[in-house]
Formats: sequence, C-alpha cells, structure tokens
Amino acid sequence: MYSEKVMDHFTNPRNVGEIDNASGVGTVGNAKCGDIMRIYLDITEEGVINDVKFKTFGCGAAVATSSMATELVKGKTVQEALQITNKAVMEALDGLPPVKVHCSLLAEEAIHAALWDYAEKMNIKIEGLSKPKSDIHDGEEEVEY
Amino acid sequence: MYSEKVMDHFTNPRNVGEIDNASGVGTVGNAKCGDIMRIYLDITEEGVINDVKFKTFGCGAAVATSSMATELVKGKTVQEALQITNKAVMEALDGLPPVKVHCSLLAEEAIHAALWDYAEKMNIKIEGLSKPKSDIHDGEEEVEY
Amino acid sequence: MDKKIYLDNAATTKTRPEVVDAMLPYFTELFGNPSSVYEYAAQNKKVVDEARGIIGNALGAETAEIYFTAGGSESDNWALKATIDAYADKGNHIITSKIEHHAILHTCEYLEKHGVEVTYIDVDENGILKLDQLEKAIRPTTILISIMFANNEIGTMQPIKEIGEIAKKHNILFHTDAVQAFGQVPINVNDLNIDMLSASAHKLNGPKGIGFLYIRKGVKIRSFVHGGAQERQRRAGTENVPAIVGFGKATQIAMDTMEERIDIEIKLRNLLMKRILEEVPYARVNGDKVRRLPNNINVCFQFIEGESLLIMLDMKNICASSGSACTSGSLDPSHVLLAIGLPHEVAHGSLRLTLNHENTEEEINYTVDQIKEIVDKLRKMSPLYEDFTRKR
Amino acid sequence: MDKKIYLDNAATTKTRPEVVDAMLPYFTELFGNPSSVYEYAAQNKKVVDEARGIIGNALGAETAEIYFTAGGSESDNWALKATIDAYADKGNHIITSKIEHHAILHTCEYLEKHGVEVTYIDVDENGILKLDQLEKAIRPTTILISIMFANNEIGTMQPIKEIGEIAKKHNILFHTDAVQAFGQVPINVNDLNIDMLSASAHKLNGPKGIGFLYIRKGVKIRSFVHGGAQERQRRAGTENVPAIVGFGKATQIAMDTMEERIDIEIKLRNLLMKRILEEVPYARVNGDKVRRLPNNINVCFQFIEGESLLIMLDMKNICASSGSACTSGSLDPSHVLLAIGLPHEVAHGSLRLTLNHENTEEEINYTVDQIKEIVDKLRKMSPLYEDFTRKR
Ligand SMILES: Cc1ncc(COP(=O)(O)O)c(C=O)c1O
Ligand SMILES: Cc1ncc(COP(=O)(O)O)c(C=O)c1O
Repeated sequence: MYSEKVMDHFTNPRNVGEIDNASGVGTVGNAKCGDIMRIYLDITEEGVINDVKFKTFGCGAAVATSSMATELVKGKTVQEALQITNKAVMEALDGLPPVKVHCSLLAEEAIHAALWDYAEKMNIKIEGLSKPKSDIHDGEEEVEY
Repeated sequence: MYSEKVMDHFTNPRNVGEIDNASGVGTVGNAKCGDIMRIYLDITEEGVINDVKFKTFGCGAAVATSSMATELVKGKTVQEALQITNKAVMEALDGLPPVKVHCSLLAEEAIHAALWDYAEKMNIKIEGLSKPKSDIHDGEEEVEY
Repeated sequence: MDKKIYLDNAATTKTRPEVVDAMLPYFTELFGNPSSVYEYAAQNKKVVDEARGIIGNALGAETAEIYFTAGGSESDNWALKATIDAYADKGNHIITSKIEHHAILHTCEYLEKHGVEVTYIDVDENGILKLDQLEKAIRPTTILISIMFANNEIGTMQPIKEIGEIAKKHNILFHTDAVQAFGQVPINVNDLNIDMLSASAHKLNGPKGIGFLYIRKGVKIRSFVHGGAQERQRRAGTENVPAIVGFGKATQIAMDTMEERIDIEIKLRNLLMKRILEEVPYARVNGDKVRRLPNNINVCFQFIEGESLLIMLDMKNICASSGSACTSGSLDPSHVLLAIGLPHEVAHGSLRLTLNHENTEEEINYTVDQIKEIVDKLRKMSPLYEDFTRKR
Repeated sequence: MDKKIYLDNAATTKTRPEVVDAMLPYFTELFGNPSSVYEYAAQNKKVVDEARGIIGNALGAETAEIYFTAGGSESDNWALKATIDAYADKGNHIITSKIEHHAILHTCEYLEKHGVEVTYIDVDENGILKLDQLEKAIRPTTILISIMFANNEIGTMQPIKEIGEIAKKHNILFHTDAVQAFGQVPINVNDLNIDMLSASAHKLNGPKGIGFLYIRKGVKIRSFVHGGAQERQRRAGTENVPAIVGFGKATQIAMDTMEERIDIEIKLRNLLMKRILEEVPYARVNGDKVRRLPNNINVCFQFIEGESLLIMLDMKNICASSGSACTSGSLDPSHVLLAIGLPHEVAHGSLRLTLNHENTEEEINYTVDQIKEIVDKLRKMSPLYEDFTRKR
C-alpha cells in the first residue's frame, strides 16, 4: 500500500533520536488516534536548523513522514522550515494512501510545535507561526503492567 | 426425483388409449393446475372391470399414477375398485415426491368419476360413491394457434 | 446420443476451463484476505480490483462503481431494499414489471408487506413492457424503476434506453436486472441511463456464487449486508477472491468473443426455431422475434405438459427447462407466460431451450427429432388433444 | 526465512488441496443447476444435500436445519434482521455484546436506526460476557440474544451453555456467531441450546464465499435474500455447488482432525506465549487464559503501534494481524480491546497471531526472534517509551 520511498523511510528512518538541551521540542498527535510525533531541533544562533531528531509512535506512514520532514528541514532556516507543508512531505515520499494523509499533517504540525517551543524559549516571535493545538494526553490514563 | 417404478410407468405407461362405447368415462383435474386425467372403463354385466384405458395431460407422476391406477383396477369388481385408494397407488409405485402426492389423489378421483358415469348410465347407485367434483374447464378459454 | 446435450444455459453455464485455471492459485497459493496489511494479501486486493476494472469496462462504467455480491439474487435484493431505505424521504413507490425474475418479484412482495407501494407494469404479447403504462404509473413518490434487461424465460429484451430516458426525465432511479444479458449482448450504462445493474457470473461461463451490483456514482444506497469495510464499506464479507478473479476472466472472454458467439447462437437458434415450427404442429414460439436474447428459444406445444416433456428429453440426454429453473420445484405455470397472455394449459406446455457457443448443428437436429417424437407420444396420451381432434 | 510464515488464520485460511480437488468437478463437468429437472442436475442436488448432512452432523443438528449462505456476514445479517421481522409481534429488543464482530454490531446499528432496541452487554477484562448483566437486560420485548461463540481478536470463548440456558429459561431465541469456532472446537447445538448459528467455510480451510446459518426447526424466521425457491425457500440464489461441496469436505476434515489439530496448536501457542512473556518486556496477553480458541494469541506491546509492527513482520515474511483484518482499512483501535479495558495507546499496540496445524516450532521460534528485535527497534523510536523511561 505504501510507495517505495515511504517503505525506505519507514524501515531506515533518518534522524531518529533525541537531542539533549534541544533548542526546541514539539510533540503532537495523541495516543487515542494512534499517532504521536516528537521533533527535537538544534538551531544555531543564525536561526539555521543545524540538527533535527524525531521520535514517533504510529503507523508506517507516521514514521516515514516524520523521517522525511526531518530531512526536509535539516539545514534550513527557521523561516524556510516554516514553509515546508505537509504537501511537500507527501510529494517527497511519492505520495501516501488517502487514509494516511493526516500523518503528513501531523509531521508539519510537529515541526511547527518544535519551532513554537524554540520561540518561547528564545522569547521571540516567529512570523506566521501560531500555537500548536494538539495534546498528546487527551483523556488517556496510564496503564499498569 | 422419481422412483424406478414411477419412471417405468411414465415411460411405458400401461393402458393408454380410449375405449369406444365405454361403460363409464371420467375426467378429472383441470388445465390450470396442469393435470387432467381421463379414465375409460369397460365393465361386464357381472360388474367386473374387463378393460380400462386412460389419457393424461400432466407431469411424470400424473402419467405414472394413471397407468398404475388402471393396472390396479383391471379385473377387479366395481366394489373392489372403489377400495383402491391413492395410498395404494403410491405404494405400488414405491412412493412419490411430496409435491406430487396430489397426482395420486387425482388418479383415485378419476376412477371414481368413471364409476360414477357408469352408474349414471346404468341408472344404478354404487354404495360409497359420491359425485366427482372437479371440472376440467375451470375458467379457461380456448386458444387459437 | 451418448453425449449430454446441454440446452439450459439460462439456468447456469459450464465454468470455462480457462476461468477455473485463473481461479485456482487463489485457493491454495494466494489465499490471503485482501483486507490484510501484509504484501502477500495486497496481491489479492490487486486482482480483485483488476476484475472490478474488467467488469466496469465491459459496462462503460468506472471501476469504483462495481460492487461484488454473492450473485444476481443478492444484487436484486440489495438494489431494491437499499433504495427504499436510502430514499425514504423522497417516497416509497417502486415500479417494476409483471415478468421480472422472482429475485425482484418476491423482494417486492416482501417490501409491500413493509408498507412499500409497488406497481407491476404489463407487457404485451411478446413480453415487451408497455411504456405508456410505465409513464402513467409514475407518482411524485416513485423512487425506483426496476425493469429487467432480458427475460430469463422468453428471452425478450426490453426497450432499456427508452425506460432509462423516462426514468431520467422524471428524476427516478433506474435499476435493471441484467443477469441474463450481461456478457451476452452489449450494454453501456451511460448510453442507457442505467443507475444500477445486477449480474451473476454463472450465467456467462463464470463461477457460481458471485455477482455484482453496478451502482452509479452519486446513488446514495448503502449496504444490504452490514459488517466489515469490504467493497468500500458497502458490502461486508471476506472477498471471494477466486470467484472474483474468475468473474473477471469470464467477463473478459465474454466480451472478447461476444460477436462470434452471437453469430453461432443465432444460427443454431434459427435452425431450431425453423424446424420446430415447420415440423411440429400446434407449436408456438413465445417472446419477441427481434428484441430477443441470441441464445433463447421458448416454445409452447399445445395439449402436452412441460415436465413430462422435460423428463422424456432427459432420457434422450437433452437438458432443457420449462420456465425458470429456480421455480421448477413448484412447477406452477410460469408467471411470465401468463403475463404474455397464454392460457394456463398452454403455459404448462412450454419448453425453454437456451443455447451456447459449444452447441452444434448436429445436436440441434437431434434435439428436434426427439422433440417431434416425444410431443407426438405425449399428445397420443393427452385428453386435451383427444378433445381437440374430436371437435375438428 | 524465505518461506512465508502465515499466522493470520483468523482472517482466512488456505483452502485444503483435498477440498479444491473435491470442488473441481463441479465447475466444468457437473456444473448443472441443482434446481433443474433433469438427472444431470439431480446429482448436484444430491451433493449439496450431502454437504448439508456433514455440516448438520458436525453440530448435532438435522440436515434440514442447515441453510447455505455466502458467508459469515450474510448469516449474521440474516439471523438478526429476519428475527426482527418474524417476531415483531413479540417485541423489538435484541441483546448482544460489546465485542461482537462488525457483521453483528453494524447490523445492530442499522436496526437501531429502524426503531429496534439493542442492549450491548459488557465483558470482563478477559473478554467474558457478564452473565448477570445479561439476565438483567432481558425485557418482555426481548426476542433475541446474539452472543458470539469465540472472539475473532482475542480468542475468548463465551460461556455459551450458560447463555443458552438463560435464553431458554426466558423463552428468547439464541443466536451465536460461531465463525471463529465452527470446525475448531466441538459444538453441539442441542447441548448448548443454540437456536441459530453462523459459520463461514474459509475460516476452516474451506473456500471463501460460502457459509451457513443453522436455524433450529420451529424458529420461524424467513428469507433475507428473497427470490427463487432454493434452500427450502429460505435463501434465494443459484446454489454455489462447488463451494458447498468444498464446505462439506472441509467440515469433514476439520471434524476428523480436530483433536490432533488442537494439540498441535496449543503446543505451539504455549511456546509462543511463554517466549514472548519471558523475553519481551511490557507485553501483555489479552483474552482469557483458559476459555480460549486453541490457535489464538493476542498480545499488546506497550509504547508501540500495531501497523508498524505488522509491516516490519511482513518484511520478515511473517503474516499477522492487529485487530480484525476486516477493519484494518481504518486501523481504528479495536473495539474489542477497548471493551476489555485497555487504554487506546495500548490497544494500538496489539498483535494477533492465529496459528494452524501446518505451523512449526521453527516458525514460531523465528517469529519470536523477529518480534523481539522489531519491538525493540520501534520502542527506540517511540516518544511514549522515551517518556516512560525518563519517568523511571
Ligand atoms: C466472528 C466473525 N464473524 C463474522 C465474520 C464474517 O465472515 P465472512 O467474512 O465470511 O463474511 C468473521 C470473519 O471475518 C468473524 O471472525
Ligand atoms: C433474470 C434473473 N435474475 C436473477 C437471477 C438470480 O441469479 P442468481 O441465481 O445468480 O442469484 C436469475 C437466475 O437465476 C435470472 O435469470
């Protein structure tokens, strides 16, 4: 059901991991829907995205879009990163099945959330960026094993 | 669907034909239901069924029951013939499919109708015999070809 | 003849060996459930959609407008019952004909018991729908016209284009039971303004137990069988992959060979018809002479009864039918023959022969010879014939 | 492994080669319509009734109580919708469970839209029906209790005998969806007071597209598919002779081999379960430990999502499922896992492995090895796991 590019990014995801003391961290999605993405950004003083890592709980498309989104923003300026839409992510992956389009939206949102966190920490305002809306703990309780 | 006996009496029906100046003729059933039987009886002065012939318009079971019924009454007295029930006809044929039981009833009726005709012609009353009820032309019109 | 002569192709057909071959891998090698996530099953999803594409193509329809079912009966039930459900706000009146298959008629009877109003339009003596009666029957509450493409007993083909136009003019959905027509004659759902169409694979040398309902995009009927999300959530049940593949293959072959098959069938049918009419007295051909399925002949032999005739033909190795095979359990006189105005006793004497491209001239000639002999024999036994000859 | 390891036998099974062999003659040689009058087709009527007899026998039912359908979904739809129809004078209330297959649940939703009242009984944390809740839910207008025999996701088998007794005590019909149980575990409809039972051939190494509904003599439900007089006038449509023959054969083999298959499956399942629980941390087995289908294991791996797991297993040639295959199109968290009380995120991480007698120890060991690796890899990517380890 997935393109070769999606399968490639799913099985060999780029930039998996965490960044200690990241410039910005964003987590979007919620467990109820089965997709959670977290993006870590390392941004230079010049406002260039020097490094990016992600962690994703979700389906193949969620992992692949996270991976591709990180690839697309890496080395970009904050403003350039803001321009990267879910459409761009999808195109770079040679498309997604219709039921999986929301994953690409989530990837876009995750980048924005990380940038918002960065802006808050830096106490700056980024043109065209608004507060992320998703909450990963929507009505879910912890489970004991 | 039919027993061997039924198939035998259907494909080699006994006593098919007419009897000129028959002692009694009975026709029962109706075209609407797709079954018409006519029985001709030749009855001696002693009241013995000397000869019997039939004609039948109907399914395999109708033909076979007519054939068997004629065999059963042949050589019998009128009183003996009256005792021959549809059950006897069916048994002699090794049974009939449930949907075809009415054919054996028709055969019984046809014998009775022929006996009734005989009684009327002779102006006698046969103990235990009542007027036949069926009419072969129930609401049907002739068709032109 | 030692060999069986099969002249009952309207009842069912032989599955073509190529069709069986196409099906076989999907039983044991590629048996996966198309709804599964893994690649192994994705192949099955693909072949199901390929078959869907072949069928859509055959009708001038889109792939996504074809929904697989378990056969013609289910498709007919679905079309009628789901329309009543989905368009309840518009009305509760259905128009159909008196000569539909029982899959339509008994569904209508069921619906009538549930408050639906049904008008049954008459046909003329050749079985052609009375179009003026159809137009007059239309009410503001009419939501569906369901008229069969070709009749299973007498082979008459309806003026589908005209019916489609009437339906369209009045903004009423048009369903056609094309179980006897699909794969036998050309059909284009757009040219004919058909909104829904039923078909069944086993009538065109495909497997039994698989059919489809064509549903035009925009028609809002939902499921008849509720459950899993198969068939784009409109028909639940694990996809019958081998049968679907077989249906696709059978459709492909049917479309590729349609012209030559029609030629063969018409030639044989004309021979059959000519010889019967010339050589058997008091025989009458039922159904329209022109608007007729290529492979169907239906004839009444006066003074004799159909089942007897069938059994005697059977003993000569000839498989034929008297009325619809589905109702042969009851052997009531056919509602179709009564609707074209035949008296009961004549209707009882009907014989349906439905040919296929594998039949030969030799078979046809042998069959006519047997019919002559049997009809003669049965008439000699018939009290109706006796009365008739006496009267003359 | 080069060879595919098929661990999704609850989705569908391979048709046994012997079953295919039994079916083959009925496509091309003995293709007649069982409803026809001639001898050639009478043979087909005979084999259909033989298959019916085998199935009746397997259930302790009479031959005449088995009605063939196109599969489990149709059987479920039939049982529910026709009961509502036939017993409308008694009431319009149905009781079912929260963990039924969608063929039941979506039919219930449809019925609710049409004025029927439905009570969905809860299950406990192992998926066992709450019998006290069931008894309390009974009303004077309750006409049907429909509770599945065994669950398709977590394998839990219900206390069918107790449910049957409750139904009988209150004079309510009892239907059970036994699609996952028929042919896998012993079932006797009389011992268990079952009035109606659904099954589907492709779950027991039979062909797809054929199922049956057992209807106890005296239950007055009529047709769901209206039309021809097939199946003693209760289910219209030309009989799917090859599939019916195949279903008979598959049932025969399933009954003959049941004991040894159960032994093999339980042995393999215990190995699988033991190794997973010992070697994969934060894994939890769902469903009842004892009242459980022999071939089912359902396990949740916390912090990871099912589809990713499935795709990675697929790349290792392992076919598995996460929730019902029927709903994998949507990949919503399974309603069954939610009903046994799992939180959404855990339900998302479920894996269903359903074995069959052809699986080997080697396959199971390989599968566990792969699961370990993949779960580990996915957890390393998971923000939920990151949060969990941070908190510790
Ligand atoms: C419990 C249960 N009921 C019903 C069904 C539906 O059966 P089918 O797909 O044969 O229609 C299934 C299988 O998908 C099932 O597991
Ligand atoms: C015109 C027509 N409609 C519907 C059907 C029913 O099709 P099936 O038997 O495949 O359900 C038939 C065949 O029996 C038919 O001839």
